[in-house]
Amino acid sequence: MTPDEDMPDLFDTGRSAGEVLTVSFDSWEGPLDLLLNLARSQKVDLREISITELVEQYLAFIKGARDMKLELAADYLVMAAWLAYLKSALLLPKAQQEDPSPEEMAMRLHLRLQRLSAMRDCGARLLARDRLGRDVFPRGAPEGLTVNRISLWQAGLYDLIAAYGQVKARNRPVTHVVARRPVMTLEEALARVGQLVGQRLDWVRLESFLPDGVSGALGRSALASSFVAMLELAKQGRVEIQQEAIFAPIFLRSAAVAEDALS
Amino acid sequence: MNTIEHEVQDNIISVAPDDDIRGLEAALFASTEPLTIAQMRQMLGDAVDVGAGLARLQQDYAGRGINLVERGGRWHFETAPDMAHLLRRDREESRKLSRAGMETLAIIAYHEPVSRAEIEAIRGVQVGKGTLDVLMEAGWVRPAGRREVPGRPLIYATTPEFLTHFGLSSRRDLPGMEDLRAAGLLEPVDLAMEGLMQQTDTESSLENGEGDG
Amino acid sequence: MNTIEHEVQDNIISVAPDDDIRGLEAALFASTEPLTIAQMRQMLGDAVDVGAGLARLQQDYAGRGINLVERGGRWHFETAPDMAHLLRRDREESRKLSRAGMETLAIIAYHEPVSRAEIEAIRGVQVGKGTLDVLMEAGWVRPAGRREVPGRPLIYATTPEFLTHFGLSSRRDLPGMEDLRAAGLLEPVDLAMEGLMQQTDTESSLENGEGDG
Repeated sequence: MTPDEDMPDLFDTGRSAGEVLTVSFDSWEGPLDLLLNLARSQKVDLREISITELVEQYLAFIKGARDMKLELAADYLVMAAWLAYLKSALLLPKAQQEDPSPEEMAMRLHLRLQRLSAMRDCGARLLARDRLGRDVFPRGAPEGLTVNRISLWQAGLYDLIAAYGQVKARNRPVTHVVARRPVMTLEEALARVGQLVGQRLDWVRLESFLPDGVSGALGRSALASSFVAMLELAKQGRVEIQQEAIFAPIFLRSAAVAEDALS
Repeated sequence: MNTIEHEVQDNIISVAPDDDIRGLEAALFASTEPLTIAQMRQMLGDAVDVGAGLARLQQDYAGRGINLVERGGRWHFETAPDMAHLLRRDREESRKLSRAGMETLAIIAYHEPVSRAEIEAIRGVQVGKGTLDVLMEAGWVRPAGRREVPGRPLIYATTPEFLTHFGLSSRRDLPGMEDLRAAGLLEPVDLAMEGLMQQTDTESSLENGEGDG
Repeated sequence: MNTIEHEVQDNIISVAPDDDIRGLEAALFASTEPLTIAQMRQMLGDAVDVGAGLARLQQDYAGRGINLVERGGRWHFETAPDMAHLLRRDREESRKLSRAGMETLAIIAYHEPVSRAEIEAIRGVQVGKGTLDVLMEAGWVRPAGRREVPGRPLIYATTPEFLTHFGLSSRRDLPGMEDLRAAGLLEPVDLAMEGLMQQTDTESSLENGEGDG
C-alpha cells in the first residue's frame, strides 16, 4: 500500500476542474498535506523541489476552489496568504529583504514537507510489515500459565477461644440492663428548679440550682435541662429571669417573691 | 524450496521441513481449535499429503516440550504432559480466617461431632457452605459420618492437624466455660464496648475535673 | 534430574532438547502473553540458563512454520511470515487505520515521547481526539507522563504491544530509523534550521529551495 493510494493524482489524470474539486478538501489533512501532494506531483526528489513552482500550484488550486464557490477552511486561506507573501518576497531584490529572509522561510517550509513526507513513508512501511494477527499469528488456543493460589489459613488459639466466647455470650439468655446515662432529665430539672426557686428570696444564679458536685457530661446536661426548665417556668409565670448582657450570668427568682416585694 | 539440509540426529537423517509441512505446522499452531484432516486439506490444498505431514510433525515434536496429538480425529499441538508442573505453579498465600470461619471452627471444636444445623443453632447465624469448605481446605475440620436422626445430617469434627496448628495436645486442653468467664471472654461484644466507654468517660471527667461551680 | 541422559546425549552430534529447553518451549507455547526473561526465569528456576535456551530454541525453529521471536524484550512463538497466505483472515483488513492514524502512529513511534503539539507541528494540522483514542484503544500507544515545560503537556509513547504487533524487536528496528536519524529528519525544524543557517553562513550563499541531505 502506498500512502497516495486512496487519493487521486490531481495533476496527471486528465483533470477537469469539476472532478478535482468534487473530491477536494476531504482528501487532505490540512494545507501542509495538500502542499506535500503538490510537491510530489512535481515528480522530483523532494530535496530538488522548486518552492516557487509549489507556491504557484497551491495558489492556483485555492483560486480554482474559490471560483467553484467552495467553502475553504481558514487554515487553507492563511497558508495561501502566507505563500503569496513568500512568493513576493522571493521576487524582491535581496537588498530589500527583511528578517527572516524569504530563503529562510522557504527552507523552513521545505524542512516541514520533508518531515511530513518522511513520517508518511514510515507509517506506510510500518503498516506494510508482517503484523501479528494479520500476517503472522500467535498460538490460537494457548493453555495459559496458571498460578494456583494455595491459601495458608492463619488463626491463633486465642482467636479461636475468643470467637467461642463471643458466640456463647451472644446467644446466652440475657437480662437487659439499661446502663444509666449521666443525664438530668427535663422533668427532674423542672421539679428541682421549681422547688428551689420558691425557697429563695432574691435573685439567684441559674448555676446554683444544679445538684452539688455534678461535673463533666452530667454537669452540662444538668445545666442545659435547668436552663430549659427555667424558660418553661418563666412561661408559666412562676419565675422571673434577668440577664445584664449576652453571656452574662443569668439570675432568676420566684415570681411570688416578686409579687410580695411589690405589694 | 528448502535446500536439502541433512543433519544427523539420533542416527536418523533429518530433513528440514518443506513448505507443506511448515504450512501444516503453522495452521495447527494458529488454529483456535483442533483441526480435522478435512479442514487441514481445505486450508492447504488437495495436493498436500496431510497424513504424511502429520506423521512427520508428530515425529519432529516427539521429544520436545510441545507434542502434536490426535483426539477423536482432530489434531492439535499441546504442551508435553511432563512439563505440566511448570505451567501450573502453586503459590502459597497466608490468609486470615474470617470471623464466621473462626466461630464455626470454635463451635466444632467445643461440641464435636456436630451437624451444620447444630452449629447454626449455637451461632445463632446461618453457616454458609463456603465457611465449612474453607475449614476443610485448611485441614482443620473433616466430615465425621452422619447423625442417626431424620434427614441423617453430616456431622463434622476437628482433625489432628487442628490440634497441631493450635498447639493443643487434645481437645481437653481447650479452656472451659469458667476459664472463659474468668478471662472476660464471655461478655458480649457490645456490652464489653459499653463498659469501655463508661470507663473512658469517667476518666475524662476526672481529667478536666473543674466543675462549673 | 536427567543428568545421566544428558551426558549420553552430549556425545551425539545433535543434542535432543533437555528438560530445561523443553520447559522453556512449553512455557512459551502455553502462555497467552509474550514472556520476559525474568518471567521465564521465575518459572523455570534460577539454575536454568534462559538466554542460552532461547538461543537454542530460536535456532531449532528457524526453518519451521513456527518461529520464536523477541519483541521489546518479550518472547513468543508466532507463525512464519511466509505462511501468511494460508492463515490470513480477511476480516482484519476491514479495520484499516486512517491516514491520520497511520501518520500519528509513525510520528509517535519515531519521535517518542512526543506531545500532541509536537505531532501537530509535524502534520501541520490538529490531531483529532479520535485519532489518539484509536491508537490507544488498539493498545499501540499510551500516555507516558508529562513534559516539564509550561502547561505540562501529556506526552505519548508506544507500548510493548506495538512492537509485538508490528514484529519489531525494538524501536531500533523501526523501518528507516537509522536513515532518518542520519538525515536529521527526526529533529525539529527549528533545530535543523539552526544547523542549516550556520552551514550557509560559511558557504555565504543559499540557493532557493535547495535543502541538504
